[in-house]
Amino acid sequence: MTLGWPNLSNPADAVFFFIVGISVAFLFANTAVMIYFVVRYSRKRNPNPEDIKDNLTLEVLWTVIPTILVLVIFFVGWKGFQYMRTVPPDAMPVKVLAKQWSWTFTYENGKQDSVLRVPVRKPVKLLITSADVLHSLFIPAYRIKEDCVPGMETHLWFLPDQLGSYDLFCTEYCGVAHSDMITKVEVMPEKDFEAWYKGGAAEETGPGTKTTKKIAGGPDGASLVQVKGCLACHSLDGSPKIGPSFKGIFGKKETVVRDGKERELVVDEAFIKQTLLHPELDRVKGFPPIMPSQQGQLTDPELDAIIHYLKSLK
Amino acid sequence: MVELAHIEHRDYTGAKLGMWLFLFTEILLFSGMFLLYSIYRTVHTEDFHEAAGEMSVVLGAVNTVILLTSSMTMVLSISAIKRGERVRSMIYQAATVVFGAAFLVNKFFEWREHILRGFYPNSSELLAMSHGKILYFGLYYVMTGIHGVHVLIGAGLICLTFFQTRKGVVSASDYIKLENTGLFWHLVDVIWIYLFPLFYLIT
Amino acid sequence: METSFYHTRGRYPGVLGWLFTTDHKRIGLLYLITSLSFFFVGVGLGLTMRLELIRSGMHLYSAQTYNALFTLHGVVMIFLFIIPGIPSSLGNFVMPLQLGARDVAFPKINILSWWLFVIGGALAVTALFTGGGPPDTGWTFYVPYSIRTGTNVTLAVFGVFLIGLSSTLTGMNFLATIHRLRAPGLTWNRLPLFTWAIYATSWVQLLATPVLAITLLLIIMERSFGVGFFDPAKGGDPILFEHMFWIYSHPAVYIMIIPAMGVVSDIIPVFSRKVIFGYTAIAASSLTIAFVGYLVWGHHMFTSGMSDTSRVIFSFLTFIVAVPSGIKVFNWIASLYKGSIKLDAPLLYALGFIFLFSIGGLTGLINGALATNLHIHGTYFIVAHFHYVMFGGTAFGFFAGLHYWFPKMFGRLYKEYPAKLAFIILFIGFNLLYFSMFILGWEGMPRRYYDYLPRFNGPNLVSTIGSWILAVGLFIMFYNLIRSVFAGEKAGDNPWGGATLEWQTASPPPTENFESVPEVTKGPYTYR
Amino acid sequence: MEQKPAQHLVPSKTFVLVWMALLALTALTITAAYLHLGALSMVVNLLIASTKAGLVLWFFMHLKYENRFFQALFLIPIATVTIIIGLTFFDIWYR
Ligand code: HEA
Ligand code: HEA
Ligand code: HEC
Ligand code: CUA
Ligand SMILES: [Cu+2]
Repeated sequence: MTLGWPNLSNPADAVFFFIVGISVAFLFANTAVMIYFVVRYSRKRNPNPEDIKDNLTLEVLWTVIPTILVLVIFFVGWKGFQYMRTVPPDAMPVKVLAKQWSWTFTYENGKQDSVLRVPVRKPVKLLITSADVLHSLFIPAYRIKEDCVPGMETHLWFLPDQLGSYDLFCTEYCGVAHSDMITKVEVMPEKDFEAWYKGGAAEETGPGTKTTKKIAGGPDGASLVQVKGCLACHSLDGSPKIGPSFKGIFGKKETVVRDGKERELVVDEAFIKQTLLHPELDRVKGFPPIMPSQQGQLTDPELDAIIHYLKSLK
Repeated sequence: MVELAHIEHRDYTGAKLGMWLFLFTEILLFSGMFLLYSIYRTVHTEDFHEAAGEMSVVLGAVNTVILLTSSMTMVLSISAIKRGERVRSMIYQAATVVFGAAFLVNKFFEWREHILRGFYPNSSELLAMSHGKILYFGLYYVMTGIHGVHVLIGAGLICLTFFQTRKGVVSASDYIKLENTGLFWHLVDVIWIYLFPLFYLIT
Repeated sequence: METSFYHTRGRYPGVLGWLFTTDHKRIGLLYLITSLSFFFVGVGLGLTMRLELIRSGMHLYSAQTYNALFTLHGVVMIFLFIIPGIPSSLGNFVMPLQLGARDVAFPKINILSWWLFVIGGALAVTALFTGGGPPDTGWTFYVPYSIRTGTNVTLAVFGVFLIGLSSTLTGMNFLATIHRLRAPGLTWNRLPLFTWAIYATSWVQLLATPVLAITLLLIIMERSFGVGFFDPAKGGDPILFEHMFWIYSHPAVYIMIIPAMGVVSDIIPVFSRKVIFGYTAIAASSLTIAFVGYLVWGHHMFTSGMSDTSRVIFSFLTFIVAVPSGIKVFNWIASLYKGSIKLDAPLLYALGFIFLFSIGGLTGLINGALATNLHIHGTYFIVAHFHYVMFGGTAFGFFAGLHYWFPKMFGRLYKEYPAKLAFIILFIGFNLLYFSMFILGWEGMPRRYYDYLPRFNGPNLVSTIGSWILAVGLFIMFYNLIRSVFAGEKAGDNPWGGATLEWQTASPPPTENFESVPEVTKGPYTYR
Repeated sequence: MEQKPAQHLVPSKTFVLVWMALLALTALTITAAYLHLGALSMVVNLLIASTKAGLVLWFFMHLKYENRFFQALFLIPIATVTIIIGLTFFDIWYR
């Protein structure tokens, strides 16, 4: 099931149905009375209107009663909110980095993934930030959402109470691939989670990732391009996405633009390195100038691993 | 076809009401910037204090005095026209414009000095500094800049009323244009009254 | 009888006589034509968007195009249609008549407003074809995206800035008019409720729009000079931008709805032939909404990273603003009691307004409750909410007013049957189109998505089909109206038997509005 | 609707006195800044600035000589600005 509906571990549903109840009652009553009046006092049935101007009791009633009702609604909403904002002390912290247009989840032991893996029935605390523009982390199944703000850390928590795979959306508009900035929450059995958590490199599960040989002992380029979000903009199958495809990239002839002047070059190790660290120097023609610099985001071995991996994509 | 009768209702209070309402919008326009200022100042108090050290209190004070004086000549020009002293009113208006120009010239040299020293938005010197200082200088340029534009507009309007006074369009019996221009000028002055301590005197 | 304002020669002849007119009635019609043209642009865009969204995986055009489309759709609908819609067109035409005035207080500023509006709109449209391509930020222009995107945001934002200036000047003008130019005997408690609504709206226009102006100017400066107010790399705070944007844009939603409420308050008594119930309460609630509307902007930011304390405060204040809206709804319904009701098209649209606005408003409560907001913010639930209040509310109120004052504006009657038929089709299409979005939103479909997961297919299909039905309804309605401008039956001066001043003069009115200054001796809804 | 403005002739001396007061307050605020009053200096500065603004509004902008309506009207933007800045600070303080 993708959307636990209704989801009882979360107060949002209770509040929702409470308000919907009140609203439907009002809407129904108002509409019924309205239709009744229109029919009952139609010009045919009631040719002689009566001027009724005011009624203080009524005015007071329909000021006071809705006021009380909305205060009650406010209060239940607030209570639910308190629950949703009070993080249990034993929650497992996971750092979330949102960037155009991918998610990176970093666990306490430094393990990274582009899918949010959590053990079942253990509260999770998400510490959220963004590398570029605003994003918003939304897990509909758990009724939670919080913006990812650059230069600031926001937080969320939830209790994954059922095994399964749930959607995780970006819900703050962030550019062309906003609607592709989707990943999964994998709620795993405790044991599986532990095995993954303690295991080696990040597992490849994301779409489009193919396993290739690793450099012995070093980081794995194939999973890095997934985890670091390169695949949000670059495909592996030769079709251009937001940026040029990685397929056959090594040795390809490319027209690049520097300071408004075009020139041709052959993609080699040095150029890839330059693009990764200083993409603003040479921009590949025909693409928007949005390739983000990876300076500080990648360690040297990781950089080498990615270059090595790109070389292997024939 | 009926010729349209010349409808001209002159409503003195109405015109003044319109001007005051317009001034309210100016107040809110600036309040947006004061909001930014107050928040960034709260967050970066120390940086703001340090950055304000780059300001010349003398220049700021001179400009304050200039603007205050111009406000007085402005109000005196209205008093004069009410009494029917056309020439005196024109002299006061001209003085106001001159003070306004002096203010702008002074401001120009102040800006120039800062820009030459590398304090301008996005300059590499500025970017190397702390966040608070970047914001301080950003606010400094934007707020005094927009204020300066208002001084310019105000001075332009006074030039206009100056000629209208000469032609007798503005006179003892109809001086609402001059009075409304005066209101605008005073508001610009009021805003500077706040800008001065907020940018110059917080070291 | 005097010649109508259509046939009076002003300072200039022909088209120039319209473009440089200072007659509030001509200006009202200019606004009507321009904002309706923009409405059709926006509607076309909406339709194109729905086509793309008919099912998942559909690719009629690129994601970048879609993003530009919804940005433009939002900007056009909000700034070019719905904000100037009622106040500047109907308000301009009707309000001075209701006051018994010859014109607004500052006729020249009035035409200047229109020019600023048109130039602003033109610049916003120019932004589509120049620079880095159509803006793709959404109508909210959130930073840092709006600063980084290479598209032509600066020009579009400047266009909106001019439109904002136009709106401010109109507000100032109307306030001065209502304060200074009421006919003798027209005391504040004899003012028609539409004029009361325009009065409250004008205050909001006056006091909120400058904040938008400075916010937009700051975007321009940020993009041109990199001052850094909103750039985290320079210490700026993107959330502050959200504050500044919503400080304007929440009051702006009341700029949209209060005039529509005024229209409804004027229509109901006329068609039930009795005095409005709770005149004072309705007039006062307009002012209350305008005032409390200032205090709630933060409810758009419950998930923005704003402090939790603020979220609680803003949620509380949000609920307060629902009460005066409720008071209005209840008084309208009570006004029908023991009336003698004729369900003509204006009343039909007005009652449609009450129903659809109630749905929109009540779902606003779900948005405003903290626990539910965390789930539905940024989803189609919000999209449904605001189409219910803006389209179901304001636009239906606008249609009601258009039918109601049509005879006064053009001196002719539209055909009753197509007007009612159009209403029914519109109503059905509307609910199919937007109710589906509530379901989508609660199920978690995010807004501003070019493409979505297959599990959202069903309601999206219904929604798109609804948009076609709605289109048919709109087409019938406007066909009927446009046809009647030229070929409608001649209407008398007062076809509905209204008691407010605009009905005491000819249809269409002469340039000077009234042959002699009218004296007011009774309330606006006294029919006997 | 009056056709002719009401005449309230204020002696020029009043305006000159106000001007002198404004200059004196400017001097005072600069002095205060050099006294290094710490956190208090912000308050003092703003108080003096507001007094000056008040003087300009009251005398130069003729609010003193207007009727109650104009005087009351002026409170509206002031209240609005207070609300805007005040409510935003609830975010900043508690974030
Ligand atoms: C015409 C415009 C209009 C109007 C009138 C309203 C009216 C209201 N709106 Fe809406 N709103 C928008 C236009 C409007 N809104 C837009 C455009 C957005 C999205 C912007 C964007 O992000 O792009 C939005 C978004 C929005 C949000 C943010 C959601 C989010 O993004 O997370 C919230 C949250 O509180 C909200 C609440 C309300 C409330 C409480 C009202 C209240 O005023 C409603 C009051 C009315 C009623 C309550 C119904 C009538 C009353 C009764 C039938 C009596 C019974 C009543 C009681 C029991 C109280 N709105
Ligand atoms: C008044 C305001 C208003 C109105 C009336 C509408 C009208 C419509 N809107 Fe609106 N919409 C907004 C304001 C409005 N919108 C805003 C502010 C946003 C947010 C933008 C953002 O996120 O930044 C939005 C966003 C928005 C979205 C969400 C986009 C997204 O998040 O991805 C969608 C999706 O379906 C949508 C659809 C529609 C449709 C189908 C219509 C329909 O009304 C269109 C239906 C009508 C027709 C189809 C009629 C066509 C008529 C004819 C063809 C007849 C021709 C007539 C003559 C010749 C006389 N709109
Ligand atoms: C925001 C989208 C985006 C992301 C994320 C992104 N890129 Fe790019 N990339 C681009 C675009 C657009 C271009 C082409 C324009 C340019 O050169 O700047 C590009 C160009 C490149 C090139 C040069 C391609 C060529 O054909 O010469 C390489 C290599 C590259 N990217 C690698 C990466 C790697 C590795 C990552 C992840 C660490 C990554 N990119 C992440 C958008 C992106
Ligand atoms: Cu990231 Cu939308
Ligand atoms: Cu709102």
